Amino acid sequence: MTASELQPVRTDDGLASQGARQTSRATLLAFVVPAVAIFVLFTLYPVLRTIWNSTQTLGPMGNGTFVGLQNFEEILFRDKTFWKAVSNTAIFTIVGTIADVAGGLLLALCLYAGAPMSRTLRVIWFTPVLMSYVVVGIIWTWLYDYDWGLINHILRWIGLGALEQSWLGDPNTALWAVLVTHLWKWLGFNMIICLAALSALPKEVLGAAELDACGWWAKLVYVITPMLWPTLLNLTVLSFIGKMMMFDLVWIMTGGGPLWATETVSTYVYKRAFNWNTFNLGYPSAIAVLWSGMIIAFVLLMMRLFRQRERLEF
Amino acid sequence: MAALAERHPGLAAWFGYIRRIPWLAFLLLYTIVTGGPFVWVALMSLRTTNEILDAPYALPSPAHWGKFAEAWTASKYGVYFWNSLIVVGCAVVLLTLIGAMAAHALARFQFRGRKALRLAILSGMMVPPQLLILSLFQILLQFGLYNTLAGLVLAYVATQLAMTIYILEGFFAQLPQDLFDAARMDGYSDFEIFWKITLPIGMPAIATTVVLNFIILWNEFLFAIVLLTDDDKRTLPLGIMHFMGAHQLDIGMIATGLMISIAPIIVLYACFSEIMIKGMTAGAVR
Amino acid sequence: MISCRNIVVAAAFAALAATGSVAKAEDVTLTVWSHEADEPAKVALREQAARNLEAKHPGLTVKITWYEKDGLNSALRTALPSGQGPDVFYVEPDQVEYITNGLIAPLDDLVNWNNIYDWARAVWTHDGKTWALPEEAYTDELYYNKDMLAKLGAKLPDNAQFSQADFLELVKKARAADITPIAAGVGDRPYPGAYVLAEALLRKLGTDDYGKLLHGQLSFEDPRVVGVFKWVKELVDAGAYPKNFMTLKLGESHHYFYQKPGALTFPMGSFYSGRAFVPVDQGGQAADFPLGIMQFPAMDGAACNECKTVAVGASFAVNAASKHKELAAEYLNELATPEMGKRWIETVYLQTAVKTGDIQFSGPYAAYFTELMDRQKGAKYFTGMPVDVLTGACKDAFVQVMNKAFPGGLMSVDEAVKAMNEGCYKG
Amino acid sequence: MAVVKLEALSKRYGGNAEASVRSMTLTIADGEFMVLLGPSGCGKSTALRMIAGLEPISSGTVAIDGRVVNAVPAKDRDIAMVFQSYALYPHMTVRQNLAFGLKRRRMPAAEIEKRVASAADRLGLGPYLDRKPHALSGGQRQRVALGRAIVRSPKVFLFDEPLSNLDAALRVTTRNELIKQQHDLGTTTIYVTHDQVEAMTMGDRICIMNRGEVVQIGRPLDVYRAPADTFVARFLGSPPMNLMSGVLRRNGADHAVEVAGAVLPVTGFEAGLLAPFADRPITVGIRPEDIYESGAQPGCSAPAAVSARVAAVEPLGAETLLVLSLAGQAEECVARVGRVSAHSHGDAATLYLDAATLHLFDPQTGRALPRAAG
Repeated sequence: MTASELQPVRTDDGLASQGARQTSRATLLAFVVPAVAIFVLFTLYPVLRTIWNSTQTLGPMGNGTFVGLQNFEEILFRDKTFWKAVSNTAIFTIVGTIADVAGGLLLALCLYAGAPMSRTLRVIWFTPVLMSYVVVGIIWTWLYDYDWGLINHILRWIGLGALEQSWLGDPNTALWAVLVTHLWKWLGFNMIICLAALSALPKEVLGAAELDACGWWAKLVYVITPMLWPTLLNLTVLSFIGKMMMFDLVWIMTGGGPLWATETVSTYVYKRAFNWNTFNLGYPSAIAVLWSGMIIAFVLLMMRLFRQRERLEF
Repeated sequence: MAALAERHPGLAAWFGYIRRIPWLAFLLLYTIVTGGPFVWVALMSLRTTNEILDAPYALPSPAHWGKFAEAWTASKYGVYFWNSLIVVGCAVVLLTLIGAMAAHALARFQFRGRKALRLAILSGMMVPPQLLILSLFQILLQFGLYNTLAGLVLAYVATQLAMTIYILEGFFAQLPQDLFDAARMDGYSDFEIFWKITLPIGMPAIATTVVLNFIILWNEFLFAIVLLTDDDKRTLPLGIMHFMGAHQLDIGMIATGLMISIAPIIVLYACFSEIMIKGMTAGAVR
Repeated sequence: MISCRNIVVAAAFAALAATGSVAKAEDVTLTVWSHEADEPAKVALREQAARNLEAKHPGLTVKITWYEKDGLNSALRTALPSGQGPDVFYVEPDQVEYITNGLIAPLDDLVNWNNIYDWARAVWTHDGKTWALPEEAYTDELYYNKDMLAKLGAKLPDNAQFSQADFLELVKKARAADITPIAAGVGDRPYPGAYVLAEALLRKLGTDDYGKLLHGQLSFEDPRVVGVFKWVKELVDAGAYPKNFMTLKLGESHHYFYQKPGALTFPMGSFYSGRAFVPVDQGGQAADFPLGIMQFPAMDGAACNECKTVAVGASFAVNAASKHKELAAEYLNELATPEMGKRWIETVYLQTAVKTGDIQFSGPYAAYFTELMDRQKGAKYFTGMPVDVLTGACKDAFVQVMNKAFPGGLMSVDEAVKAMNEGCYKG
Repeated sequence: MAVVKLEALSKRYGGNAEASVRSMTLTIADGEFMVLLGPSGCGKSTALRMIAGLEPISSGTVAIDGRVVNAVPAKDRDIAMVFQSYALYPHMTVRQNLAFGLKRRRMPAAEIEKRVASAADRLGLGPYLDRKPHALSGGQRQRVALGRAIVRSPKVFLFDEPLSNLDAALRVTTRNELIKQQHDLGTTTIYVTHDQVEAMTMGDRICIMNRGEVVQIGRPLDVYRAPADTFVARFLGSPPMNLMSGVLRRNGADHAVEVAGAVLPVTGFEAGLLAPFADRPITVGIRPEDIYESGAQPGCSAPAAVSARVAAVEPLGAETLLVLSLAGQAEECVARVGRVSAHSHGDAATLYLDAATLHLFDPQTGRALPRAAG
């Protein structure tokens, strides 16, 4: 029989399974190394190299001259196109994000309210999400076409021919036209997420609101929206990130034109890197670094703000 | 009217319907707005450019089915299609394997630096593509992988790896440790456990990442346009864009190309709409 | 580490397999990248030159890869620095970046220059060296639809040149008859919007002052320049350009002019033929299309109403990193033989920088070429389109202002002149 | 057939100052059913997992059949384990689950088939062989888990609380089933549980653990009758043993304890052991069944009356529990009396402790003062 000096022994059930989670170094490496190699070689190294490049003026053979922060100075204080691109991207992001989330919520509510054939509608409404920007961009370029595009056709048909536009050719409408296309592609996504969140809501709450003789608007504002708040915030952040990085659709539909009316930071980076008659990757790298920094800062800020808000409300 | 409706329940239902008409109209309208363009493209894919320019919104009569054969061979959509399939297929397989292995290790093993490693790999999700692509271009040049399908595969694996690991690890971590202990008692090594336990049980999550990665990469444009130059190596989105840029805008042939590009997705979607919706929204629902 | 290395190595091998079909010692492959994939006549010519060269060198394969312009340029921009570029590639005179970055080889001692017109060689001469072989030459012309002109009740003067007032009147009449007066679009090119304006400036100023204007030695606030801008502004305000001017691409503007909806005039380089003279189902003009060529309008108080722009288009350069420079140069020589020049004119219906003997025309477009040659009679040439001549900020200003915003109706004369001076004027 | 021998077995987790299992020494005889009993977190599961090879051993040795297996991986120890959650592979049918461990051992297919069939037969799993685990009830899953261990014919069975996920009724039948199977197979078995009823009914011997240490090892009734310390005394038995504080008085050659106003003669202890506690506090233990409502009841050999207040009466049908407040005692006492009790809530009552069944514990260390042999 063992001696028992009754000393307290801290035991922790959470740790009980730790031992089984150990494995030999070789096994561990075998599991992790491919992912780490990919990460280091094709994510970490490129990012660091882009940051390094941003302080360089690069020649066509990759031979660089160190210029310090000169590129950044040029971007921030002298590059008008950059600021135009920033303002376009900002408009696109802010308006787009609000419309995206609100629209997705409204569509979800439409289905949630018991639409006939709601499963079929849900599947159809989601289809654009699965399509590439190339497909979506080309189709909408055609829909916006001045001569034979559907939108002008409809305007003429209903007698509003005076409103016909070269939608993508007019600097006043081009950005909005691209934005509408982007919304069209992504609304289904937001709808599905909102719908999932709605279905997860306890039925009693909505029932209680019914008993309180709540109008649908009041119900939306005071009951549904607050309860979906975490989901909506999540979508906001996602939508925000996506739009800050907007490239494909703009490039396909307008190439940033007319007159920089739809130039986004991303298309500008691409143009400076691969479309200008220079081989200097340093300058576009600096833009990319600057912009990525802003995106990450914004996202962290938003997550922080929202998290506080969330804590207050729940 | 309300009083009347109260007395006649049948009428109440009627009024209910009438009140719902604007709403039903909206449902119909939005359905046309989302589905209509695809129908339109499908119709155009069977018509020639001149027919389309004469009457953009007419039915195909006669239907030029031969356009698909022509697009496949003469317009090289067949080449683009196979390129897309090879690149996306390889990338998805690699992503699934490498991602699942890493996710398994992160979820199952306790080791020093695990948290740091996890944070590092997952931070890959935050990296904007612009930050990556400029020097990825240079790096692939150095490795002799620029303008090769292999290079594009690697770029795709790099961009999607973080999210793949994120989704898989979340799922794997929920699997009870006892299962793995039992397999060890049954005499299986760590690799066999990964292959025979983690992968089969993790199938739902793996299917999700496969769908998500397939759709995202099938549609990918930015990396392809930067990393490929040869006509013979173009993926489908690039191939179609190439036609958009040509002098003479062959709308009919582009429409056929669009159909070739979206057909696999539409067919899969028709069969597996639930899985695909789940896959596409995997990262967002928490 | 093992599996990591394996993946990288395997990927690298796959890459090698994909790219490097390593040539055997006796088999040489000369790679050529060319624009104008969809102009069959040019394709045939360049392929012919390739076959001719192959016939002279057994074991040699000349592989031409055909591109569309944007694709070619982005491919070159990435391939050249990586050493994966072709031996020979298509360039245009505005692409001086290849010279300044040392990516193309000087050709003075490699190419037989006896077959090339001196003025055309001069276009490619920088710092005393010649950098590319010019193949295509063209003049800026104002194409028009004869039937529509007749329908508007207007008659082309004998010298084929309207006065500036008559042309304005014509534009207004056409617009009133619901005919687009000038089919042009800037959806994918940096020059078509500026044809009318640039040609008018050239006529008003004459070659010397026009050159000074482009080189920043003459202010855009010069009253003559402002006068021309004002006239063009009147055209714009009269609805001279299509509503979808901003998005209309080059190919679409061709279609717009001779197929649907049709337009009265179409300002274009004489490379017009490359896209127009193909079968209708490939986007060409109908066989019976009433095509005519007129001179750009005469300006009041002009220095040189017989002036017009001649320019070099398609040219070929040799990659500075090529391992087969001699062979590459030989291919250029094959392109520039007098026989090739003759075939060029006979099949492309376009001028060339290659010296050719007398040519007897026949075939469906003989009348067209005769009319084109008529329009050259007595002409005084300025060499180079503005996009070829301009560089840097001035080029950007030209593309955005003179090519797009001003003809697009988005800028007043004052704004346009000011913006151009900001970009270009050095005095 | 195997003897499992643990020698000074210890487990210490990195970062934790205290060991989870400390210097555990235990020998399990061939064919023996050994129960490791203790509250959650006492280290019994950790010990089991070390025997299984799922947990690295910090120090000490595990030997099976005389061979030290510290460095032998789990799969080569020839041990089978049944988990609390059963850990059935959800993507395999019952048949595949049973065969999974055999396949790894490159057993001929016919032999696998035979063994699976025999195990299924033994456990009545025949009709479910082609079902997947999610289509089985809890009891069936439990049996599959058991079957998975049986087919392997291992040297040792390890059970990690295998019944805790079953409902109460099923637990009793499964318990009997398990005992029967183990008896038939005669395989050395180590069984971890925190349920003292399981321990009492199933084990050939019980090893009681507390805070990482072995407190007592012995046959169930021996441990019940002679708990080694207050921990064991409280842990084994339901309701647990009543512990009261008293004072030991010396009365010539004899001793007595004063507790709750009563003086109880102390018999059956060696005088030498009691001597150091004379006139000092001592912990007195008495099991609920050794408290009687009447001194004249059969079984009560040395009744000693105490006054108490009845705090609660809990009639359970077969017996009645009385919760008593005794004078000077911080904790309430529980008495197990007959089917019907004369007392009701709030009564002042006199009850009788059987002084012959008293347990005495050192109040400082909690260790029991052993009764004299015989």
